[in-house]
Amino acid sequence: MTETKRVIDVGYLARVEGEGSIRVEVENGTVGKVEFGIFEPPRLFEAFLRGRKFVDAPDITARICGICPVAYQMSSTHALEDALGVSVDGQLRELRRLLYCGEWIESHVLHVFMLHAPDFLGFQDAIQMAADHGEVVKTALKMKAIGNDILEVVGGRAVHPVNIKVGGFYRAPTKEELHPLREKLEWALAAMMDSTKLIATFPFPDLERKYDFVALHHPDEYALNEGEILSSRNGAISVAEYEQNYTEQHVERSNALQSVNKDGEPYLVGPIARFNLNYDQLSPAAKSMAEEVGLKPPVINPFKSILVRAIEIIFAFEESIRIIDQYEEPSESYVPLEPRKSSGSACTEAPRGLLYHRYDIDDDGLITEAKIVPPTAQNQLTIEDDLREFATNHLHLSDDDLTWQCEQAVRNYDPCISCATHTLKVKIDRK
Amino acid sequence: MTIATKQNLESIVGAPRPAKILSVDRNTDDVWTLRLEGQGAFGPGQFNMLYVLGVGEVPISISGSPGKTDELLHTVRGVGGVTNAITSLKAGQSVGVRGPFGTSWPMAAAKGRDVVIVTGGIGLAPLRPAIYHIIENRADYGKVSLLYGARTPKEMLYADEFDSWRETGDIEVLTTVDAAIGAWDGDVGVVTTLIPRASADISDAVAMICGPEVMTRFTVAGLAERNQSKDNIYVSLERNMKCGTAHCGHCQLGPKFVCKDGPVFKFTDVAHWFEKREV
Amino acid sequence: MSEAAAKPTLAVWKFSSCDGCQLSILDLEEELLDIVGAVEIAYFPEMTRAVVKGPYDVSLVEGSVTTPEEAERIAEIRENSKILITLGACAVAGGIQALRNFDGADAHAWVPTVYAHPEYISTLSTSTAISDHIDIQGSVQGCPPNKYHLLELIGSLVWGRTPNLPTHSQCLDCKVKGNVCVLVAHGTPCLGPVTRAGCGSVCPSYHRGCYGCHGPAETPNMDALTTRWRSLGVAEDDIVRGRRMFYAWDPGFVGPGEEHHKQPAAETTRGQGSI
Amino acid sequence: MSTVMDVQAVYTLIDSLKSDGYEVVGPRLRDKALGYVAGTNGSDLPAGLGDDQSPGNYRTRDRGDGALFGFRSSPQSWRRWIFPPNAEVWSARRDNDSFVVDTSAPDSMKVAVIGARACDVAALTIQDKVFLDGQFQDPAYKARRENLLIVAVNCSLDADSNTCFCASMGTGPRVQAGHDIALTEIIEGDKHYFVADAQTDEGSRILEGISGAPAGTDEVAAADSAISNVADSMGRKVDADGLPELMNESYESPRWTVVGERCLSCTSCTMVCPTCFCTNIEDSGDLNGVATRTRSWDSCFTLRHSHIHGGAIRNTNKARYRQWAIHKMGTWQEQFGTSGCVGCGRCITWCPSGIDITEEVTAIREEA
Ligand SMILES: Cc1cc2nc3c(=O)[nH]c(=O)nc-3n(C[C@H](O)[C@H](O)[C@H](O)COP(=O)(O)OP(=O)(O)OC[C@H]3O[C@@H](n4cnc5c(N)ncnc54)[C@H](O)[C@@H]3O)c2cc1C
Ligand code: SF4
Ligand code: SF4
Ligand code: SF4
Repeated sequence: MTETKRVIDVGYLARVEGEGSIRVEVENGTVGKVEFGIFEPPRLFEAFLRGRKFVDAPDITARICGICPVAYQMSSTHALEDALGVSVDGQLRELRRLLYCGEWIESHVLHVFMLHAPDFLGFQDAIQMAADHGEVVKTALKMKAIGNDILEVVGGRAVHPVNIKVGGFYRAPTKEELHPLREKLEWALAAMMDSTKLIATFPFPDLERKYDFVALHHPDEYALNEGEILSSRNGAISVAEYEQNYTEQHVERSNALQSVNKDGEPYLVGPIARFNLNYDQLSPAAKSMAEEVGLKPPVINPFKSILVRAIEIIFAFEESIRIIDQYEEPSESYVPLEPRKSSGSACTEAPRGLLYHRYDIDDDGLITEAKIVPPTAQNQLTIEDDLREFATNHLHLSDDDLTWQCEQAVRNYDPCISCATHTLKVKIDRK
Repeated sequence: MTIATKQNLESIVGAPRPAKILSVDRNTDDVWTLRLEGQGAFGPGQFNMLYVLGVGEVPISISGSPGKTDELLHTVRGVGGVTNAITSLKAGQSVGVRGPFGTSWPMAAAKGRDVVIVTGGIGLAPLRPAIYHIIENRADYGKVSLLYGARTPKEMLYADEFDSWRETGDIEVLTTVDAAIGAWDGDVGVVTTLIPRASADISDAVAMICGPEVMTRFTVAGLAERNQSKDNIYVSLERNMKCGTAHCGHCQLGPKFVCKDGPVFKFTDVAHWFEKREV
Repeated sequence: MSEAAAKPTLAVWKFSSCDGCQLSILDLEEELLDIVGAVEIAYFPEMTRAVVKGPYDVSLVEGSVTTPEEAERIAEIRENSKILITLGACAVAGGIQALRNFDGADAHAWVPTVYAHPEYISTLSTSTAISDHIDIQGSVQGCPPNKYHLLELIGSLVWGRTPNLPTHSQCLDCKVKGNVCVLVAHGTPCLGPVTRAGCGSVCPSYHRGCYGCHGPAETPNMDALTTRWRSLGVAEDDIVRGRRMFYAWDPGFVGPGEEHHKQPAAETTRGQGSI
Repeated sequence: MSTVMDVQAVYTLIDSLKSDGYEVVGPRLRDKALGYVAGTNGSDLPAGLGDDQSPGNYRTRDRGDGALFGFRSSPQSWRRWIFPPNAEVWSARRDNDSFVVDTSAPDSMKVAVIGARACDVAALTIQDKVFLDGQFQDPAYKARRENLLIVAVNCSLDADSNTCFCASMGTGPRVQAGHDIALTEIIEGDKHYFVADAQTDEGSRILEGISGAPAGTDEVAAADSAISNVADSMGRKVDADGLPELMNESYESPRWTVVGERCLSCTSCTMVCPTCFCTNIEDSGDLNGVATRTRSWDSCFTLRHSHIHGGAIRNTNKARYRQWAIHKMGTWQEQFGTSGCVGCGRCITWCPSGIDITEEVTAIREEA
């Protein structure tokens, strides 16, 4: 075969959030340039946050991403509370975990069943899949709705919740409002156990990689909102040290800002990193299901992220039930805050991984500087490396199959390109 | 003439009754007449609420003869969501009907007197039952003049009936258009310019007016110039209507509910409100 | 709804935005299968990799125009669509990113504050509504839009009627819901009186003032509300910031004495029925 | 004949209404206001709480006297239980070339309102005129109305009225007609009791089951004087003399321009008003071929209220405020033989702009 040049080009990557593309160039049988391109236009959030009141940050940053607004609201509130030296405890802290579980459920179920499962089963989309697997899709939609129910009760609505306030909540939900969720969650937990068994039977393409896993780690719980930043290679650091250890590069070679660890290497954030680093803290049913389907840390095949997400969905259902069961209405819905010149940062675990926010504010509570590093930006180099290695090992596939599987490999990360505020259209020279 | 009897009240307040469309005729580019199964007695000037499944319901005057109760005519101009849906219905389909609602033209009070009818555009539809009534009871009325204005000759409603109204009906039909497009050698100008030419004795005639509010205002003034007493003027008015039963509140004009106190009013009963803006 | 007719084709397009409007379609969990039964999803990359070639009966457009490429792309989509409806605050009014449009803000000056190599960035100095660039047939308001309004829109297309979308003020729905007015009873500044209803009066239900995420109501009286906010003790800067959120660039949210400095949003985005 | 009851007996009254199958709607502290909520127990009553109201402002306060009904107009009236803000009227399905309608029978839940004020009961009798006494009867309203029981409370505790002005509208502070039971709450030193009167057979039947002594002349006199004291000291008032005529002639008043600049057209006044009856009717259809008609509260402050093809008739805030005020205080009289305003003061308190209809009427009278 006298193959010269083959180009896998996915101009508009489907079933991801935001606008992205893939380009893999193969020349004389070897993989050359690999680009996970992002052409989401810049929206300049960090610029227009300047001069806004700190209390507006959760509402404004939520608009970075309609898929995981709670992640932005959580990271921004925690960062500002860090700046003002306040910590939000007790039931308010539990409510925040509950809210986050709602987002994990909604986002993970959407990704696992609607966006990713069709790849494994060979369908263009979940609607096609529904023709053969009607019950699976219907069950998934019902589970997703429960995530949204949590967001609506605790946050006011599913997309861009309104109830999140720096210092707590505008209004704490009543027990009567939370209680009806419980029965649905019980159903969903059982349903997700069954669905996980099904997902475990999916054909997972071969790929094994050595990653630096990075996730929050908390001594007492599966970390969502708080903890140290733990790296499988470099150990733990505090959130305050994030910017010294992880840096963003704006390089022309790539299409976007990309994060690297202190060794200048790519790293991986998200479900697999969390699972590998915090496995012991998973809830009982989540852990036993992981065992049942033979999933144990370290997971190094990125295609298994779908199964890890399934386990995290089980965790989120269980955790939600736990929180609702112990819930008592707090006497105050927030901790009052007085602005002063200060600076603070926070990381939380967005469904797609670590989300870093840092703010400087002045004595009037006006934001003077903001920095946001979303998970998709951090995973970008890793995604390209996955693609390179995967393509190298699978050159025997037809163009169509290779294209589809490259897409699938990118979807392993559930890349949320809208999130990647740092990623943008770059002028690239092509030969 | 109030037609709503106790037996049919329930159905008027409640859900529309499906009525089969017997035929659909196109009158002009955007006006169509639907012939429906009969609904029973009604008074000239009354209206029905017409409903298209899943689309909406609007007030539409009855445009057929009150003497013919086996069929129900509605002439509709497609101007928006619901009326466009109505005009695209076909024979054999059904349209929902509630009614008839509202007051009628003063056919009894006009007995033995001259009648002058002034109208424009689609406003002729609610007056056609009055014209039919006059023709069918011609001996009851004196001289009858119909003064009708349309924007263009093409938009003139029921033009094919004018000759028979003139000949068999002994009705004076005077027409005018705003713009003489096409083969038109008739009058050009607003409808009020026809008033001086009417052969009915305006000073003592009963006047029936239906058209846009500005037209009605000018007509009332034009008739007054011919020494007509405002007591003899009747107007049909238009307001937003949602229920037809004076419950939704939308059709108020001062103290009047246009759906039940109107649409046909003795002009002096509404003059106070009618003469002001944004009421 | 004529069963015999072919299903209308629906395309969903994204411009500068957060994806939340599209997600609101996927959030119609109970109705999603009915929707795909009633319309043919011809282009909706967030949901499917399958693509049906245009022209499309209906295009739903999310996001604002912030790059030269986007300005070109929207014109092509217009060519390819019989009915084009804009979804959400970004598409309707430029979104939060329209804060760059105001005097003193300069997107080109902002870029270096965010990016190390501004020379790689291509962006416009304004974020503008879709209707500033092309004609549209209607819009669904909100940041995010109410998912049931999207359902109503799709339903109205299928039945051939004008969608029932509110244009009145938030207060009507807030009172219907039985909320206690936070402005009157708590002294909390609320944009509800000038904001379009449709979200379900979410904020007052959670004891906070409406922040205007459904855009201006049909006849917003910003001057009168500003007077009231002053009497509640809200500082002038905060009053300005209060209206400069997701509909900052909508003429309906321009404050007393202010005027639009750059290209205004087109009138077509507001009004009765709006389809 | 009047009976005297203590606080405990009021609680018992509520329990007995419940065991008679009534859904009890009563006042309760919720969202920092004293409003009517369904599912009331005796312990939910806002003992010792009162309120302060002024144009555009409402705050609760501690009275320190344990009064159960020591508050004035609630944020909204309880009309929603008789006239719901959103209701499906019917649904329909295609049937070949026609359609079939499914009209669900009007629901007829038994509702008892406890703590209803004279103004709101007067407002109910006005709504009866709108929905029952005209040419057409509203069957849904009728069904709910027939199943309504009212335990009214005369206003006897607060002398200054804040925003209400029932005395000048002739509707209160003593409840006049339309109720089943009337209570008057009296607090004198450490004495705290209620004088109860039944107005209907159902009211008598219910009172008979509650322990209470026949009221003595002192107690009846205390109740009467407390009520008339409230009436006499009600600060706010509207000069009702020749009011409809004044309003009918007021179209050109320059005052409408002044108030039109303050009005937000937010609809709040119409939503909280206990006599407003406008509704919007919406037809829609879902993706399964089911068409529905819903009826929901509407307001003359919306554009669609006066929309006819080509645009709204009342486009300006000025015209809409004028329509509302002239209707309430003027044209209503010709329509229904009564004023459209009962003087509850809600539109004053709950107007975000703090527009005060009594002040507007006074200004119009002065300018006339
Ligand atoms: C008593 C009466 C008799 C009428 N008779 C006829 C007739 O015989 N033929 C005819 O073609 N038209 C008649 N009309 C006008 C007709 O009702 C309107 O053209 C129609 O309501 C427009 O509805 P739409 O949905 O097509 O338009 P849109 O402009 O989309 O209207 C939206 C909604 O507003 C309301 N609305 C709009 N215009 C009017 C209006 N003029 N009057 C009342 N409500 C309105 C309706 O509820 C309508 O659904 C009559 C109106 C009244 C009040
Ligand atoms: S809380 Fe806001 S939206 Fe609700 S009634 Fe009050 S002012 Fe209007
Ligand atoms: S109340 Fe206002 S800000 Fe809040 S969700 Fe609704 S429209 Fe948006
Ligand atoms: S009078 Fe007040 S409450 Fe009524 S619409 Fe105007 S601003 Fe709103």
